Amino acid sequence: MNKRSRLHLPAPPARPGERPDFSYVQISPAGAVARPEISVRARDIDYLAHELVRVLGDDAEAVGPWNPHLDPSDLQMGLRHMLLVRIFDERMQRTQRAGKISFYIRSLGEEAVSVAQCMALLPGDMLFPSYRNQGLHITRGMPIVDLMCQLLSNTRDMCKGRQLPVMYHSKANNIFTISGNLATQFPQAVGWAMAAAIKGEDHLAASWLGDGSTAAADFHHALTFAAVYQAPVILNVVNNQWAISTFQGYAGGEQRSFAARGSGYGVASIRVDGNDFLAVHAVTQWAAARARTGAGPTLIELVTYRVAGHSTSDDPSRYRAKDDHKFWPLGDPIQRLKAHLIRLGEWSEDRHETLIAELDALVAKSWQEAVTYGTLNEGPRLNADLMFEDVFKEMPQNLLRQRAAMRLQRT
Amino acid sequence: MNKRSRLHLPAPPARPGERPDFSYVQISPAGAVARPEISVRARDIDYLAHELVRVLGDDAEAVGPWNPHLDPSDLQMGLRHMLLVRIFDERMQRTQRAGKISFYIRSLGEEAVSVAQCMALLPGDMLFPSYRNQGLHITRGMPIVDLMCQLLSNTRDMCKGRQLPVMYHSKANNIFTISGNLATQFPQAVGWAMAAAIKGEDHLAASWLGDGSTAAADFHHALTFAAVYQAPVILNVVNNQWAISTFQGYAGGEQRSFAARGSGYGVASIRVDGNDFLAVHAVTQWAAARARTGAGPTLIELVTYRVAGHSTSDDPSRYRAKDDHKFWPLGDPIQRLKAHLIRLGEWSEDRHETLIAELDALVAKSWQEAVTYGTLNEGPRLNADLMFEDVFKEMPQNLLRQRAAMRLQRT
Amino acid sequence: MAHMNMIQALNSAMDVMLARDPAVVLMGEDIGYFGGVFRATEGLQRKYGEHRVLDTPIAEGGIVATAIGMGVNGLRPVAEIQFADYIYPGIDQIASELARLRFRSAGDFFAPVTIRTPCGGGIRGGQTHSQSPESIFTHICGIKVVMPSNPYDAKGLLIASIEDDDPVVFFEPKRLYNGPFDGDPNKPAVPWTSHPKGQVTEGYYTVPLGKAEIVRAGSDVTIITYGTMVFVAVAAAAALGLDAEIIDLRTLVPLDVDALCTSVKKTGRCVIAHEATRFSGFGAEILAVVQEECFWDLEAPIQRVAGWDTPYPHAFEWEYFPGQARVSEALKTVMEVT
Amino acid sequence: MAHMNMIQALNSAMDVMLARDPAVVLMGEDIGYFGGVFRATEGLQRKYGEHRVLDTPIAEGGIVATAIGMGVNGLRPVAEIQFADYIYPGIDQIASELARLRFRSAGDFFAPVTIRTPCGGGIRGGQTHSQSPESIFTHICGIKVVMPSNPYDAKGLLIASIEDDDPVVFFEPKRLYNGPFDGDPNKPAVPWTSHPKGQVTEGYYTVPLGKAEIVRAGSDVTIITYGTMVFVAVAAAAALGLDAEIIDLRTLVPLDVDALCTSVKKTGRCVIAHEATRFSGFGAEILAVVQEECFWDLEAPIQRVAGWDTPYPHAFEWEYFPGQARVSEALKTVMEVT
Ligand SMILES: Cc1ncc(C[n+]2csc(CCOP(=O)(O)OP(=O)(O)O)c2C)c(N)n1
Ligand SMILES: Cc1ncc(C[n+]2csc(CCOP(=O)(O)OP(=O)(O)O)c2C)c(N)n1
Ligand SMILES: [Mg+2]
Ligand SMILES: [Mg+2]
Repeated sequence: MNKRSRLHLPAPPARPGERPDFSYVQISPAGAVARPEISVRARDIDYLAHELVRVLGDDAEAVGPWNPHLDPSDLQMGLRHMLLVRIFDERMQRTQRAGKISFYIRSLGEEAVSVAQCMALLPGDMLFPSYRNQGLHITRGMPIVDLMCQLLSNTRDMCKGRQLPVMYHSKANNIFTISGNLATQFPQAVGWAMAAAIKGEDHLAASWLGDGSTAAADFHHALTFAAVYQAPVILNVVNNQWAISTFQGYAGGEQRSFAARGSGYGVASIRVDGNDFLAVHAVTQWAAARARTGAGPTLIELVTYRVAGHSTSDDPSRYRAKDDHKFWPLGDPIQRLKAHLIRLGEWSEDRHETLIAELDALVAKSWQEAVTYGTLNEGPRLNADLMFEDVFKEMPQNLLRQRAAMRLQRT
Repeated sequence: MNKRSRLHLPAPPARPGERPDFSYVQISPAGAVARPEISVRARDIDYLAHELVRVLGDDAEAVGPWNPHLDPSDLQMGLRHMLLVRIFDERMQRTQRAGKISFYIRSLGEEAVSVAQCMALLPGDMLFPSYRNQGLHITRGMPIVDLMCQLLSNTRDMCKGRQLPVMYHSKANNIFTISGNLATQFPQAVGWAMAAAIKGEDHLAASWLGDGSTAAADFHHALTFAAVYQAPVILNVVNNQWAISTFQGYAGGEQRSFAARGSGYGVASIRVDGNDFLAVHAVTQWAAARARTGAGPTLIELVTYRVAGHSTSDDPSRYRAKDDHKFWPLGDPIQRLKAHLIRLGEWSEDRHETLIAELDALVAKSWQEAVTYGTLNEGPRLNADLMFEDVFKEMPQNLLRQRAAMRLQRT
Repeated sequence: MAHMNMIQALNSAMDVMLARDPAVVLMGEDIGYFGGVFRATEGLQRKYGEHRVLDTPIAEGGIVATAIGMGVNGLRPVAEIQFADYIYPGIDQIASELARLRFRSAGDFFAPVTIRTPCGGGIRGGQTHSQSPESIFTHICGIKVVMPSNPYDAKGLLIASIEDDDPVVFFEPKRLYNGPFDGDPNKPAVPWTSHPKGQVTEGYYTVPLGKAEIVRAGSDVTIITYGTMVFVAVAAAAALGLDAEIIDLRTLVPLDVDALCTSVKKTGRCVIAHEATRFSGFGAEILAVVQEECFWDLEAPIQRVAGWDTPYPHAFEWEYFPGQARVSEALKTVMEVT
Repeated sequence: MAHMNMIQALNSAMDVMLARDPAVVLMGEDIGYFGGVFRATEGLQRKYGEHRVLDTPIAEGGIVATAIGMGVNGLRPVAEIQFADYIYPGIDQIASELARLRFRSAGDFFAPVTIRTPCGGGIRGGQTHSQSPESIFTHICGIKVVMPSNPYDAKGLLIASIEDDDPVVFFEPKRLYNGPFDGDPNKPAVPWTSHPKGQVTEGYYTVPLGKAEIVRAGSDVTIITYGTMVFVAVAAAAALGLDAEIIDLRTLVPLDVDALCTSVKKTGRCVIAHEATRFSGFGAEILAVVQEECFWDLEAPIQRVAGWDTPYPHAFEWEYFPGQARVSEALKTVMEVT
């Protein structure tokens, strides 16, 4: 081993103490990217995988062919959902720090992804989220208190105490159960969509995973099966630039966009400004229309930034520059939508403050209610017997016996 | 399920009784595809993943920028290797039918892939083959009798009776052990190449898998790791249009070329006429030069046709048109190289016949020798004790005991 | 009733279920137009359409994952893994997802997927076409594990598996596809036509999951086995003239503990036989359970007969296979003690 | 000698080996610049360079596969799987390739890969950060399986694993990273500084693979265990005032059968304890071996104490964990018989 290594090792935009260099992010001007017909063949739109669909310019004006021309009321709704996600996240982060929940994951800076995408879909569409898509639950109207009960593993926990915090689900809202194992949901969504197609139903499936998770085998399986069967599915890569401590170059993002992966499989693929509520909504609507008209699957790469640490177990100051998000060239999704609404004359600083206060109060009140159903260490607790249920539909003999043994042990 | 299914299901070029329609194969004229510098960036050569590099035209002339300008002696050597592969294959197929070996896999119609690629590489380059790359062993000079001993699981079997026929390896020739599990060798080759880079050595790794195998997770892992670390590796997809009974559309080939997959990951990718010895040699040389100069990995899609059944266990007449290969638009690699050599004045029908007779004799003689070392059912046999060796480097207690028990059982 | 070999019985099970339940779909490599490399799905695509009997890409992980998605969306997928040796690329989706959906979602989501896969050796398949990895799946809670030993059970168990709302991994001992096999490769092959379990009801019926079968009642010793080894055990006991009680587990999870213990309590002696490698094979769990439940009734240590702890070698298949000689040896050992 | 917790001991093992052998490379998710989510590789990239301590993509299958290729090309890779729960995507490359290379190539190729992975619960990780899948790997012939219970052994066993030319899956009970743990979460945490096994030689040494350790000699009963359960067993036996012989397996494959049998032949009673789910857990194999070898010496049925056959639930971690109460129960049961 006397010779010099030639192995290429991707380098991140900045390490602690360095000034972040985000010049690697290819940015198209707002309004600059053409919008093809929804019936277009995947192979004819490679450019969409390399350019960056943007609607909101620096002047907060909505421009270009991808402008979804949403009603101001929808924009206000979107703003509200994003703000609620952010306020909820902040509060839960503090709650974890105070030792009242065991774990939390914020989506700070990425709120537009879940909220705008969810708003562009129909309630019957099935969502297969990752752990950073709390915006989907909030947009689909899940009460905050229900989410908190999951975080507390308390007596009203929808998971009956079985899952780590943030691993929500909602059958009523068509949101699938979240897995701790990365990427597994991606090909499951494709299978769900295949079933919809087999049954001749109009619903589509949508799934989300992170830039780091694209390296997982399931990403490949999802794309292969989606392409082969032209499944009505929207596969979203949330490129927030970081896995845990490794930046997107370690998932291959240095060489090519993640959207380009999809093109390679013959899946229509779009790279979009993930912090631009309007652009995210527009591309999702386009993809949904494709899926519903039988034009096949779409991969969307949402370019955004993980402003938060990976989770409450993480300390990003160990591996990246502090305040690096301030250098992020695509801004903040909430600020951008707010500025746009103000420019439209449909919003104001005052209304914004009022809304924040309202949502703060909602979150605070929800927490007060949630803890009455029990907390991690105090108050009412779920019965531990529940641990033996739902392993199988009917409890087999070994579990019956073990449950009995556990009951004895507790008495 | 009263509505109509909308699931897309790929359809093959022909089912039994139909006339094959190969119009889906995109073919560029010989000499038409530009040859970029080896230092080119992957992202700048997407065209190479969609066009088809060809050197030998219908008139058997070598044309265009990819012409490798090989010496006639090299061409003759290539022809000899390809013929030997074909004759060996035919003989072994008959041997299996006669019940003398348990299984066989031919590479009929695909001989140029292994032979031309192997000739374009250096002996120190490490090869990670699939089961249809017997041409690599033959080109690297492995005696036919050694291959036959493996097929017979006899006393000179390099695998000591442990592997199914055709699962050869050769440490001396730098050819890795073949696995029955598809695609596993692809990311292993990348790891080997990463190690070469870490050690600062010049060798590269090359690996092969089929169109069907591209769906396996390991294909994705190979591309991801190759792209991230810019490993000196050549990843070859032998697109012979069929897996077992499913055609390449079931691996996603309907939507996009397999080479396009590589482009999506930012790996330089070339689609080449796999039945054109010169073109195959040229693109392999190009990829090898890239790897050796630190320009990174290359994916090569070799477009060819599986003229043979999948294996001796297969009956292709159940799922595809008989004699479909006669309609295959890219001809036969041996005929094409032969015609080229004749056109160059470096070969003749007579020399061809003589060579065939010589190789026939070589194969026949090798078989006569091989069976003296034992056959599946008669003659000398390996000691069954060998089954317990090489599970671990040193035999642990449980295996020592089990070996003793087996010895007792036999006595 | 009709004569069926095990392939025909499995085919009939899928045929019956495709006809009865529009939610049933089949999927797997080469299972569609071609009818499967072992022909288990022959004719079913023609009969039920390309949309009910799907060819798939060669990606076992993708097959299981999409089957899960389809199951969650109301279908009842029956996925074939071409050889059990190739189930490993799908094991994450099986262990981390399929087996866990119901639990982690508190019953809100589940996927009634059946995974069929041929296992076992004796067909000169070498180390990658002969494995019996069932023990691994028995350790993953949340999955049922089945392995039939004859056409009648195969059909009834497969129908029961497809109808079951829990995921099932269904192992098919491929050496038994064409006939019962007593472990002696030199004897002429016996077809299922000559065996009572080769008589199969043509329509719908089930063999319940979780119930072992007493293949032969007896009082000298209990042999607990499943799959290919059932016939080897029968032959070995007969050759020794033992009045053995032979139990075919049929379902490994949930395990029919009562059947095993009732028998061992009666006979006081026990031999366990399977084809999979011995170390941490399913025999270990069976032995553990029997020891725990029947310790005071045991008159001799329980013996295990299994494949050696090596890969299945192409050239030494019959030295590897736990044939009659090894079962006899174990039987003699437990009987010697008085 | 220095005080080290288990993370520091593992770090020291890798440090020593990186320095001694230029062929040693580390690889895994977040192990490079960041030093690993449990900080086991902290400082090593800075010390040995980015080319010896590699961050990788999040693809466990790709990590194992490329480690194999590197191993075949003369390196000695130590790959980290971030949590044992995430080893499944890599299991095909482990079972079908890593474990088989030497065998199928008749010794011509092999890959001396060590796979380190944190396992076990007790850290509120929920069902996907708490699993103990070791039993699965013990069934795959061709891999060695190791699980240390303290810093001293962890370092010596890891060095031995890295030096071993066979592949090793090295499980690290993460609940023991910071201190011994007797199963009572309500007691104040104990650091390794106060434990003799927290005294670790700074330089090179090995603890041989395949050798169990008698943690406590005794004559009443043998407790066979490994990993987190070692300390639970010690505490439970002490609380009952039993003169128990407690064996820490340390290596599961190859299993130190002699050590187990010598002890059980002496004590005549045996309890087996592990954290993994009981059904087809490694306890089954241990029980089977002890029963086979020591049947005539047993004065009571062997008892198993293990995790329940359910996923590890977030809210019921301590009801799930096989703590002192369950070990005591088993001890009482085997001791009751006279
Ligand atoms: C199969 C698997 N491997 C590793 C992990 C550990 N892990 C959890 S999150 C994470 C990083 C994921 O990054 P990315 O996909 O970019 O998502 P993000 O957190 O940025 O939203 C890792 C490595 C896991 N959960 N599952
Ligand atoms: C993981 C795995 N799944 C399934 C198989 C069974 N199988 C063997 S070859 C084959 C088809 C492979 O087709 P392709 O990759 O196109 O290679 P070709 O035979 O055409 O050279 C299949 C499905 C296998 N060997 N390994
Ligand atoms: Mg990310
Ligand atoms: Mg093919």
